[in-house]
Amino acid sequence: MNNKPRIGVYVCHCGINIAKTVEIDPVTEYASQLPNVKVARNYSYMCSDPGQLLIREDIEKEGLNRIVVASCSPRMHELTFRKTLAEAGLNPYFLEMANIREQCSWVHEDVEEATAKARKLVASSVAKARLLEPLEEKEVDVEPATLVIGGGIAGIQAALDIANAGFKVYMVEKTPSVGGTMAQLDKTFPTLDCSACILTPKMVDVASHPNIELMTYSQVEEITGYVGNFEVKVRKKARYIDMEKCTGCGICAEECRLKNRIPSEFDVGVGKRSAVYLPFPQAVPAKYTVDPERCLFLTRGKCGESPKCADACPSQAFDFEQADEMVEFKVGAVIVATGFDVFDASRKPEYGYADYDNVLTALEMERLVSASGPTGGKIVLGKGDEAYTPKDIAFIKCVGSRDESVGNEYCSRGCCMYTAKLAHLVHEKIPDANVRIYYMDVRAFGKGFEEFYDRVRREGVRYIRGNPSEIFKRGDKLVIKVEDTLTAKALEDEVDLVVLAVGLEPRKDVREIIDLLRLSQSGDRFFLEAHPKLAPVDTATDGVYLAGCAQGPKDIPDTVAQAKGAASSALILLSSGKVKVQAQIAIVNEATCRSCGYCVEICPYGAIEMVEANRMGHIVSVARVNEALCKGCGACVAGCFSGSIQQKSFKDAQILPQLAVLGVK
Amino acid sequence: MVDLDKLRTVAKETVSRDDVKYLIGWSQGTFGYRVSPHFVKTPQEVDSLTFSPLCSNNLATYLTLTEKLPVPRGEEPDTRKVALMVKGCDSRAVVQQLIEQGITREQVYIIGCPCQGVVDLQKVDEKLGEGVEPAQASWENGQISFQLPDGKTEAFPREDVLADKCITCRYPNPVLSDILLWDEVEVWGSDDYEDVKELDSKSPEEKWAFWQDKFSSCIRCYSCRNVCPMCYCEDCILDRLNPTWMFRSNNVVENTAFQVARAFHLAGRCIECGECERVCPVDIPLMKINRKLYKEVREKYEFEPGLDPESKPLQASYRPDDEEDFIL
Amino acid sequence: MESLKLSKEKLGDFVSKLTDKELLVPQKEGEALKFAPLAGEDMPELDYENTSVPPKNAVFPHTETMLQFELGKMDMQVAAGDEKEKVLLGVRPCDARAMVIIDNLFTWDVDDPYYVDKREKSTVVGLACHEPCSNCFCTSVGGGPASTEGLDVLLTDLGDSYLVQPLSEKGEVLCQAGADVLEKASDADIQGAEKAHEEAANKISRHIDTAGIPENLPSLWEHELWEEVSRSCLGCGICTFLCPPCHCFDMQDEVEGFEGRRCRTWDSCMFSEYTMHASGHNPRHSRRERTRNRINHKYSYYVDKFDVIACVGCGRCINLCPVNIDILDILSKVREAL
Amino acid sequence: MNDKFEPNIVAFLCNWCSYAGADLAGTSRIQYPANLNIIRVMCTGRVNPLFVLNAFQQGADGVLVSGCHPGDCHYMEGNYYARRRFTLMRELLEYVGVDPRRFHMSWVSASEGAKWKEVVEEVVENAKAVGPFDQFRRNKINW
Repeated sequence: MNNKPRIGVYVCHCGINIAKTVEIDPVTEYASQLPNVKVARNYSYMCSDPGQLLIREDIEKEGLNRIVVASCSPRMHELTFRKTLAEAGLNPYFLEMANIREQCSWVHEDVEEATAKARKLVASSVAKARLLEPLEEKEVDVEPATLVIGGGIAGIQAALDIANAGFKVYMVEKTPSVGGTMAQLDKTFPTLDCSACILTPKMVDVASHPNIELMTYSQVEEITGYVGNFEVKVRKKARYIDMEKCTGCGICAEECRLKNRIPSEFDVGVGKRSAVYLPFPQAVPAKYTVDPERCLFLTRGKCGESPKCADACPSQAFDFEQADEMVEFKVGAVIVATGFDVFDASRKPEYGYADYDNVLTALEMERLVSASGPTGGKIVLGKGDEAYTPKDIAFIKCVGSRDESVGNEYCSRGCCMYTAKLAHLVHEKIPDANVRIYYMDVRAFGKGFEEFYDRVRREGVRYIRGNPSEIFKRGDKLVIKVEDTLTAKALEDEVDLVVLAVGLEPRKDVREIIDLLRLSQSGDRFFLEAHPKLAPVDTATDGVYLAGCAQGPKDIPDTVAQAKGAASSALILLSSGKVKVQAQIAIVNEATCRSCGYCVEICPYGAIEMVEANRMGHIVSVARVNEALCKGCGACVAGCFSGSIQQKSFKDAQILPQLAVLGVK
Repeated sequence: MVDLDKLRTVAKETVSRDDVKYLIGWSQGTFGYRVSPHFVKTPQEVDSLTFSPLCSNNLATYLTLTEKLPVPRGEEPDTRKVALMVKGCDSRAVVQQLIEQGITREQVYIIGCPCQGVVDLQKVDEKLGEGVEPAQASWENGQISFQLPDGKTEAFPREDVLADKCITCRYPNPVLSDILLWDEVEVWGSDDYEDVKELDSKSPEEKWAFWQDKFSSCIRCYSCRNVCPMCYCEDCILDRLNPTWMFRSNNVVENTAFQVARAFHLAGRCIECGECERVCPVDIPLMKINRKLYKEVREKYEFEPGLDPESKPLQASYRPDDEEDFIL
Repeated sequence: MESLKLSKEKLGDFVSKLTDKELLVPQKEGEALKFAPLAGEDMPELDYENTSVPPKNAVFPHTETMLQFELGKMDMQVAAGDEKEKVLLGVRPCDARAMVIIDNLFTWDVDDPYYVDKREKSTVVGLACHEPCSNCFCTSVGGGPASTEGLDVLLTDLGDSYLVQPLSEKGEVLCQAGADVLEKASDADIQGAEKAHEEAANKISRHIDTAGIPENLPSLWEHELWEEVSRSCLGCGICTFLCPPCHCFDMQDEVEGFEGRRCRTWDSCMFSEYTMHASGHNPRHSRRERTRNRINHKYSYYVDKFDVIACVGCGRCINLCPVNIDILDILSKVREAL
Repeated sequence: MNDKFEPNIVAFLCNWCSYAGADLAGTSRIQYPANLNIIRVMCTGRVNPLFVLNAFQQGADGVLVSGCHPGDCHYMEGNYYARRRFTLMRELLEYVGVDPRRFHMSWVSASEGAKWKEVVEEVVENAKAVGPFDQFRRNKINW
């Protein structure tokens, strides 16, 4: 094939939009004189069917192999004309556009100036067009399966939606049971539904769904590959119990020598468990797990004569020899639903959380009021004979939220309403309680929120605007020092119980996920979505979606909505079965690559890796672009000192001639 | 203190190792105060190794300059280590090469030579003239003493004959080494970039005139690039014809572009060894331009290259709050 | 031709007589001393050892246009023949000899119009060395501090004046132009100059016996000395660019926008891309082969072809090599190996 | 300087923000000087700082690089790399005597058509004030 460029230049009048300020004929005539230009024409509307036909006919008759269209912005019609080229059997990337409308005729009034500029823009496009290369638009198959990381309500909802649509889901949950934070809640605001009642059926669905493979007490170790083709490695941690045999009867936990001596994670320390445990009664799967860090037999190699749990197990499910199991599988999409951590209240020492037993976090309070909690839902403090029911109860809001001093400038969105809910529950359980809430602002923005807030106030909960400065003990009471900012009065409020409305924070182990998927974080350190408005569940890594509080604090309805969004995004990918790969991507000349690795560091998508190459018998390391991951930004190109990495259609060799033409006076 | 016996003993032991290909050090040159890079393959060759205020050459450049010759079919490439003698500045070049994966740590055995500064041969020439017979120099109590061919000795205060880069040197001791030949020396230098600031304070016209005068004499011999331990592209884009970034034509415009491009590629990478300026046959003050970027990088990004092998390259990293005063 | 004398005081007057020609004299450009056109009223300064850049630039410019073209068009304009007459004043005899050596190449099979034009229009006024540099070895390669080869006029410093010896027709013409300020030289002047020439020759301290080298050098093709002497080479162009007889050039098309020129620029056999093939293969794949070629070319191939060593012993490559690669050291190693 | 002098400006614009912003200026019919010609790249991260040198050599009197505001990069980080690279290139150019009024960088988002006009005006005014940059031009007279 003769590769010598034969260029056609098509100057568009765009009615009078261009023709009014740019003299079309001289520009066309000028274009016809440019090197390698075989045909130069103009037409009233190049984008119209007759306009496009003109191009197609010329390609055929004149043997054109490069097309320059001087018209509107390529952001407007680049795809249109690429299609035109393709229809004429020409590679669509043999198109170059000169923007003589938005960036010329519409912004200049002087005909002479605008015409001169149009000439230059056309010449610049011709200079580039001479050097264009055909590009391939590749498609890759999508593995029809999804990995959901995290088994809270976000992960559960996303998994169920995808599974119900008929696609395989692998759900990986770090703890022994799905359920997440929602399982720990007593009631949900503003409707006061029982949290467990609405959640547990979904938990069971996840475990029993034929399309869902649930891996609890498991961890994702490695994700490689790219959209449509991720290779996942999961570590199923040893439970030391045969999942097949365990019936969940609980005899082992009863027998454990450490029974009621280990703080329960589920009850956030308010309750205790054994070394072999079920996190909570409704846990799914309802299988016991041996805590390898606590179990006497596992840590010391000895537990009395022999482990009582194993001896007692009616189904002989114990296996202390069990090892972690590695599972590998392929998925097309990944949903990250890893949730959040609650703010560690001891980071606000002025509130005395670490010092006083009767300063609780809201989540601890949640377990205290929960019917399934350690006190059976009774709000009692102290132990045994010293147990008492608090009467004066204060809530402090925005603990760890909207607080620059702890690095969290954001609002945690849920605290206002869960505080109202807890206040309501306290009132319900201790009718004569004096409940006050110290607040900065009340944000009751959701459906039914303002109504609920009103209801709670009507129930007698006092809202006092002020940010307590200190909490200290005076006798049996806790004293809250605070200024009521509405009355400008300094108060010392004596109470029996302080509940800190702690905010939501990114998980402490967030780094693990970032490293797995090369996700970015926004300023608040939660995962960064691809676009805050138009792509709120997508990430910069194609095929990876966000759901729930991993992306930022949200309440249950918002979490579920986002999970459904993420599921829908994944389903679009899975059901289309194919994914298009960017054509204008980076490519490495391995022969000149200097192995410095700058491109690898620079690439925001982890699309470049160093690989070994043989250079005349020597093993050298060179950069290689994963075509499916590259988004074609070109940041690596400008960072490559040896010019060994180039972006297709934006090569140095294609841009420099443009510069040369634009420089001509 | 410099201990040549120790140097030669260590060199002997090193080249005797099975995992060492050869050692690169310095030896007496063929005339005057010249010193040559010396490649030692056998223990018999170590006796001519030396270390003195004349050892300007940054030998780290040979780690990447030495060609990887085609390996004959059926043979394995020689992957043994190269042993390298380094001054403080040279060691920073090695570190920067490690950062940029130009070499791997296993490929190099670093013999550290704490250094009290090397001379500027032009300053020496002015004082002693360029002799024909080979002559030597040494550090003596804050002075540099020259053993002249006629048997006489002349000593000068260090600051009179030291290279400029050594007067302001803040890293006279190797920042990374496998073995240190003698005790570390006390750091004497500090650098406030007065020379850079002085030029910076001039008007654009004055600066342009200053550099045009310098760049007009450039003969494009590329010795500045080739000697630079950080310029290790096998195929420099400034040599390349497709695309053509720079013309080969020798004129002040092209020379300016070449020198600016070269300096830019060294931003955040130049370790101030001063070799480019030393080798320039037409005495272009290249360090003055490199040091400008060094200063900016240090002030703006609190970054110094060639100190920590684990650090991220400056031009392959950013901070969201990098300064941007000039951006509209 | 009759010897003349020019008082140093009248050097300026002499120069002012040559206004019809471009006058190139040693001048500082940046920090480098090189031959450059003398500006306006400036006085030539001839008290120097030698220029760091040799005057070959005047006849074989670092960059010169050969033809101009427009992309996509077939007509080209050849650029040659419009050279101005010029006078090079104060050229050292070694550098002048080098021009004669290069003449061989540029007039060998066909006359190179670009070179020949410049050469013919140049009058070379030499200045005999009386203080040779420490690394000069001109006397070992067929030259000397007062060699007249390639010169149209030779000046010899006599203290207050120069002895002016016209050596060619061009030289005569020049002396006639300046006849007003020149006087007749006495025998004492001529003897004084001869003595100075002899003294200068005796001051040269570095020597090499080249006998047998040209014929036998190629027999050392695979000798290990090449690796030894090239290991520290940086592959830069100092030794060749600053070598008066080195004359390699590259041809480049320089395109700007849609217009361009074909030009030739100095090239160096020490550059890695010098012998690079379009395929990427390089027959001289390391500095060993390149160094071997440089020495062989100067001391063997050129002798074979033109019967003269392509080295004038100016010592620039020795003085300016950043890593002390010393051609005399290489040649003595060659001698040992032979 | 010379009032008649019309500088020649080359601008590199990222596709997603500044190029779109310039398009918006067009659709809003905002008028600005015609001295500036745009080269579209996908991201300012693609703009090799050596392009600036080349632009001057090829005849530009001024150069502009414009991209998304920090944090808005379509590719997340490209403009951060560009910012660092051009900060250094600008310092370097200024140091060798290129008047800083010849090189500019701007953040113009897709919604800032009006800002784009202001940027163009400022860049053109600046280049006008310094005058033609023939000193750094590959000069055909040299041929």
